[in-house]
Amino acid sequence: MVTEVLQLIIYGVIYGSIVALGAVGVSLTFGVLRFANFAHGDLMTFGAYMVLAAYVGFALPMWLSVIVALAMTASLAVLIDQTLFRRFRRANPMILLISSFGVGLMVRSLVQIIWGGSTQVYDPGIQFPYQFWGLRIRPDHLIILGGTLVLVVVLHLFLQKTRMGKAMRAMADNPDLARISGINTDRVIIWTWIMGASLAAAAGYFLALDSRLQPDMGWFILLPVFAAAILGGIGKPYGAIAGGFIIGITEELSTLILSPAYKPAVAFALMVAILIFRPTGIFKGAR
Amino acid sequence: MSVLRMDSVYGGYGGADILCGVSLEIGPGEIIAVIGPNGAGKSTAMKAVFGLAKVRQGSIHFMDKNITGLAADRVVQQGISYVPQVDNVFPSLSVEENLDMGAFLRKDDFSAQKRKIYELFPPLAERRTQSAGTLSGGQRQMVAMGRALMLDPKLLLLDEPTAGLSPRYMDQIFAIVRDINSLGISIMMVEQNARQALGLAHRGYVLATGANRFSDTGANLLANEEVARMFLGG
Amino acid sequence: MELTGLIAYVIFFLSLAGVYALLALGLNVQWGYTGMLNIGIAAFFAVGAYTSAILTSPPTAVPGGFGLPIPVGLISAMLVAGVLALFIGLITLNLRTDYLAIASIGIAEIVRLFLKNEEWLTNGVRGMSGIPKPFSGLVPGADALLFLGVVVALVLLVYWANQRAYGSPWGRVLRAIREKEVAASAMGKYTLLFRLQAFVYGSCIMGLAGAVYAHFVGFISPEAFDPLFATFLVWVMLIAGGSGNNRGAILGAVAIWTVWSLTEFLTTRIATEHFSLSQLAAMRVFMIGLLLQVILLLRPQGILPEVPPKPIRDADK
Amino acid sequence: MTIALSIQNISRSFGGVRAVHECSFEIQAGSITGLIGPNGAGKTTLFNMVAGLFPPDDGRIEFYGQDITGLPAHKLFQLGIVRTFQIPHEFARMTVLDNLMLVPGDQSGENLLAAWTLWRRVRRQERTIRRRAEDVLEFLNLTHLRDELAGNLSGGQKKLLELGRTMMTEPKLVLLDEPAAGVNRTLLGTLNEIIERLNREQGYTFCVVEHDMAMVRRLCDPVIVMAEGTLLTQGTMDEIMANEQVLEAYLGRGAAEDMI
Repeated sequence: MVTEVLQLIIYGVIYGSIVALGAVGVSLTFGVLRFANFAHGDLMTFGAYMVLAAYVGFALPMWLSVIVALAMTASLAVLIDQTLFRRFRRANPMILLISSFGVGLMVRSLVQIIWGGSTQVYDPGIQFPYQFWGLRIRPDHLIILGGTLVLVVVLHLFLQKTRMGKAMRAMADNPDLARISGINTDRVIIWTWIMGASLAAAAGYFLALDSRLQPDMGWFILLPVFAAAILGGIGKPYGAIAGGFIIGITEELSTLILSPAYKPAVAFALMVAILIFRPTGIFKGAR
Repeated sequence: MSVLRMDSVYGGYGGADILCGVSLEIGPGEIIAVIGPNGAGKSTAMKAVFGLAKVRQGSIHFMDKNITGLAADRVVQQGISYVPQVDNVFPSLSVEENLDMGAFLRKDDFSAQKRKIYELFPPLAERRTQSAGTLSGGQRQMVAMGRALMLDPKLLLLDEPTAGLSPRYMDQIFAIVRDINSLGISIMMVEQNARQALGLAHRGYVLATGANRFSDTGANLLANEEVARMFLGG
Repeated sequence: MELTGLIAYVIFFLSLAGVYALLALGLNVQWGYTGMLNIGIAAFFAVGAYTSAILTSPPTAVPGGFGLPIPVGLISAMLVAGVLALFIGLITLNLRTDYLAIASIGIAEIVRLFLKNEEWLTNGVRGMSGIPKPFSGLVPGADALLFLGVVVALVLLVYWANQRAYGSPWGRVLRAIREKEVAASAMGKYTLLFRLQAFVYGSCIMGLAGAVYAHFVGFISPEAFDPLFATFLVWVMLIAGGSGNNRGAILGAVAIWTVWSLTEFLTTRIATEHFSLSQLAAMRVFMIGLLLQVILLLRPQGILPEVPPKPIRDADK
Repeated sequence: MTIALSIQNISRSFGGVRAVHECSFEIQAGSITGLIGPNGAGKTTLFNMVAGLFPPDDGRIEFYGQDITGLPAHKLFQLGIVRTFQIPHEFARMTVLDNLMLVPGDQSGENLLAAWTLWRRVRRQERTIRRRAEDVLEFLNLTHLRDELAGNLSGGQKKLLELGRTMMTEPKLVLLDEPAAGVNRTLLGTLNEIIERLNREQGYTFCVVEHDMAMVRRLCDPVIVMAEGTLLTQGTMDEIMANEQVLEAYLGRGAAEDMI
C-alpha cells in the first residue's frame, strides 16, 4: 500500500512538472497581458511536434531538437501576438479570449495537417524502468524531472536577476507605473511571450515523452493547466508551479478511489473549490 | 531659461476641458507648489506634462524643447520624472527592484545613483530586500520618490506626496523634498497641505476651476487673505 | 434521380443548419445579450442529446431506454441541460467572466468523460444507435421533410422567445449588465440572478438542439460532441452573424454551415491522394479559424449588427 | 424632525490605512445635507459604505431606524437609497430613454416567464414607465435627447441623466457624489435648480458630497465637515466658514516648527 501510494506520488510529481510548466506560461501571459490564453495548450502541442520535426525529420540530436523547438514555438507565439492579439488589446478583453480560442484550433489543425492525426513517438521501442525499493521510474521520467528542475531555476533567475524579468514582474504589478517609469512595455510583452511559449514547448515535449504525440494533446491538458494557474493565484508564476504539483499529485492519488478516467475531473473539482473558497489562489496575494 | 513652461494649456481626458488656460513656469533649482481647492485641475496639469492628460490647446516646453503631447516613456527620457499620488510602487517587487525599475532606461552602471538614494532615504537602505507592498504609506512614498530619482532627472513632479500620511511622515517627506531640491533638481509639487507646501516652495501657483488664480512667492501667498478664503469657496 | 438526390441533400443540409441555428440562438442569449463566455457548448448539446435518446429509446435497445414519447424527450433534454447550467452557474457566475469560460471547458470535459465511461447508461464510445426518428413511415418518403418542418418550427419558436425576451424589461436589464454591472446593481438589479437566468435559458436551448440532433441523426457517440464541432463552430456562427442579433445568429448558422460544407466539398476534390482524411478535416478547421480571426479584425459586429429594441410607443401619441 | 440616516461610530481601513474612523452623524429627513472635507478625509469611503459598495469594519448604519449595515447595493435601492456617481455610470450603448426605463424596480417584465406569457401586462406597465420617463426628461429639459445613445451626451447632460435616474423611483434618500464635477457653469445652474426643486416640491432628502463650495453654500443646510476620517464639525455654511478648525483642515497645519 505504502509503495503504491509512493509510486502514485512519483507519477504525480512527473505529471505535475508538466502541468506546472504549462501553468507558469499561462500565469505569465495573464499577469502581463491580463487575458487567459486559450491557445496555450496548443502551443505545447506545437512545441512537442517541433521536437519531432527536428529530431526525426532533421535527425538532430535530442538536446538540440529541444532548443530548436523552444525557439520555434517562441517565434510562433510572438508572430501570433504581433499579427493578431496586438490588434485586439484595446478592444474588449473577451474578444482577445475568443480569438485565442480560435488561434488554438488553428495551431492544432496546422499540426494535424503537417503530421496527420495519428499518434507518434520520438523513439519507438519500450523503455525498461529502473527499479528501487519496489518503485519504478522510466529514464524519460528522469529527463522530465531534471528538465523541469533546470527550467524552474532558469525561470527563477530570469525573473529575479535580469532587467527584463524584473520589468515583467513590474508590469504585472502595475502597467501604468511601468510605463511612466520608462519601461518599454511592448518589449516586455514580447519577452513574456518568448518565456511563456518556451516553457509551453518544453512542457509539450515532456508530455510527449510521458505519453505520446497527438494533435489534441495540448487541448486536453489545458484544463489541469488552468486549474493549476488558478490554484496558485493567476498571474503569479511561483504559485502556478506549486499549483501544478498539487494538481498532478492529487490527480494521481485520486486513482486510489476513483476510476482513472476521471482524473481531469479531479483537477476541475480542485479548481472549482478554489474559485469558491479562495478566488485569489491558495497563496495570499493581490488581485 | 526655464526648466518647464506651460503656456495657457487647455485640455483634459476627452470630454469637457478640465484645464482652462493654465500657465506656469519653473526655473532651474526651483520648488514650485501648485495648490488650490479640489477639482481645480492641479493633478491634471501635472498629468498633462506627462502626456497622461490630453492637451487640446497651448504648449508645454521642457528646457526650451516642445514636449506637448509626448508619450509618457518619451517624457521620462527627456529628464522629467513623475510620482503619482496613488499606486506609485510595484508592490510585489523589493525596494531595491523598485529602484532598478526606475533606472530601466539607463544602460550604464547606476549603482552610485542607488547609493545616493539610499543616503537620501535611510529607512529604505534597511529594507532593500523587503517587498514594497509590505511598507507603510510614508515608506512607500520614499520608494516612489527614489524610483523617480534613479534617472537623475532635472525635474521631479510630485502629485500630493503627503496625501494620507500621518503628520510625522508629512514632515519627513517635506524635509526630503527640500533635500532633493538641494541636489539641484527642480520640483513641481501638487499639494493639499497648502501652508506647509507654500512654506517650503520658492513660488506657488493657486489654481481654481482649471485656471490660474494667483501666483506669487510662497510667503506672499500665505499672507494673502483671499487665497485662504478661496479654499472655502470664494 | 439527380434531382431527388439534390433535394434530399438540401433537406439534410437545412435540418443540420437548423440544429446549429438553435445552438447559436442559445449562445446569443449568453454571449450576445449578457456577455458571458461559454466555451462548453458541447456539454449542454451532448447532455440534451443523450437525455432525449435515453428517455425515448425502446427498452430493448442497448443499453436500454424508457420508450417515452419524443416530445417528453425534448422537454427533458432542456430541463437536464438547464439543471447542469444552474449548477455551473451557481458556482462561477459571481466570478470574473474568464473564469466562467475556463469552468465551462471543465464541465464540457467532465461530460465527455462521463459519456465515454458510463457504459451502462450511454454505451460508452460505441455510442447509442437506433434513436427513434419521428414521422418514420408516416408518409412514405416525406419523413425527412416533415422533420425539417419541425426543426424550422422550433427555430422560429426559439427566435420568437429570444426576441420577446430581448425586447422586454428583462432583456433591458441584461443589456445594462453587459455594459456596466456595477451600475446595474446600483440601480437595484440583482445582477447575479439575471445572469443565472440567461445562462440557464441559453443552455436549455442548447439542450433542445442536442435532442433534435439525436433524433435527426438517430445515432450519437461522444465523438459527435467534440468541442470543435459543437462549440467552436457555434461561436464562429454567432460572431459572423452578429452577436446580440437573433436573425444574425440564424443567418450566421446557415452561412457558416454552408461555408463548412463547401470546404468539405473542396477538400475532398483537391488531392485526396496527397492528404489523409484527417489532414483534410484539419484544413477545413484551419480555414474556419482563419475566417473567425478575419471577422474579428474587420467586422467584429458581424454581418447583421445588434439592433436595440424600439421603445414601446406611448399610448397617448 | 425625522432622522433619515444615522451613522453610528463607523470605521473602515484599507490595507492598514484608516480611511474612516469612528465617524458618527445624522441626516434629517427632508434636508439637503452637504458632506465636505479636504481630500483624504474619508468622504468617499463613507459614502460608498452607505451606498453598500462595501461594509464598514465596525459601527452601524441606520435608515429610518432600520439597521442597514453591510446590505448590498440592490437591497439598499429597494429600501429607497439611491446614489449617483461622480463619474456618470450611464449605459453608453443604450438610449437615454432606456437608461431611465431600466430603473424602476418591480417591473413584471423583468421576470422572463412574464415577458413571454403576460406580454399585455408587461406592455401596459412599459407604457406607464415610459410616460414617467418622458416626464422626467421634460423636467430635466432633455426631451430632445430621448433617443440618443447615452454615450453621446456631454458630461453635464450625463450628470442630469444620473439625477433623472433617481427620479424614476420614489427615493427616500438620494446620495449625490460630486454632482458638480465636470459640469460647466450654465448647466451647474440648472443642476442646482433641479436639486432644489426636487427637495422642495417632491420632498427628496439629499446627501451631497461636493467640492464646489459655491454649490454647497447655495444648496446645503446643514453642512457636515469631515477630516481625517471622522466628523470635524457641522452647522450652516456660515458657521463652518467661521470655524478656525475647518480652515486648518483645509489648508493643512501651519508650517511646523519642528520641520527645520
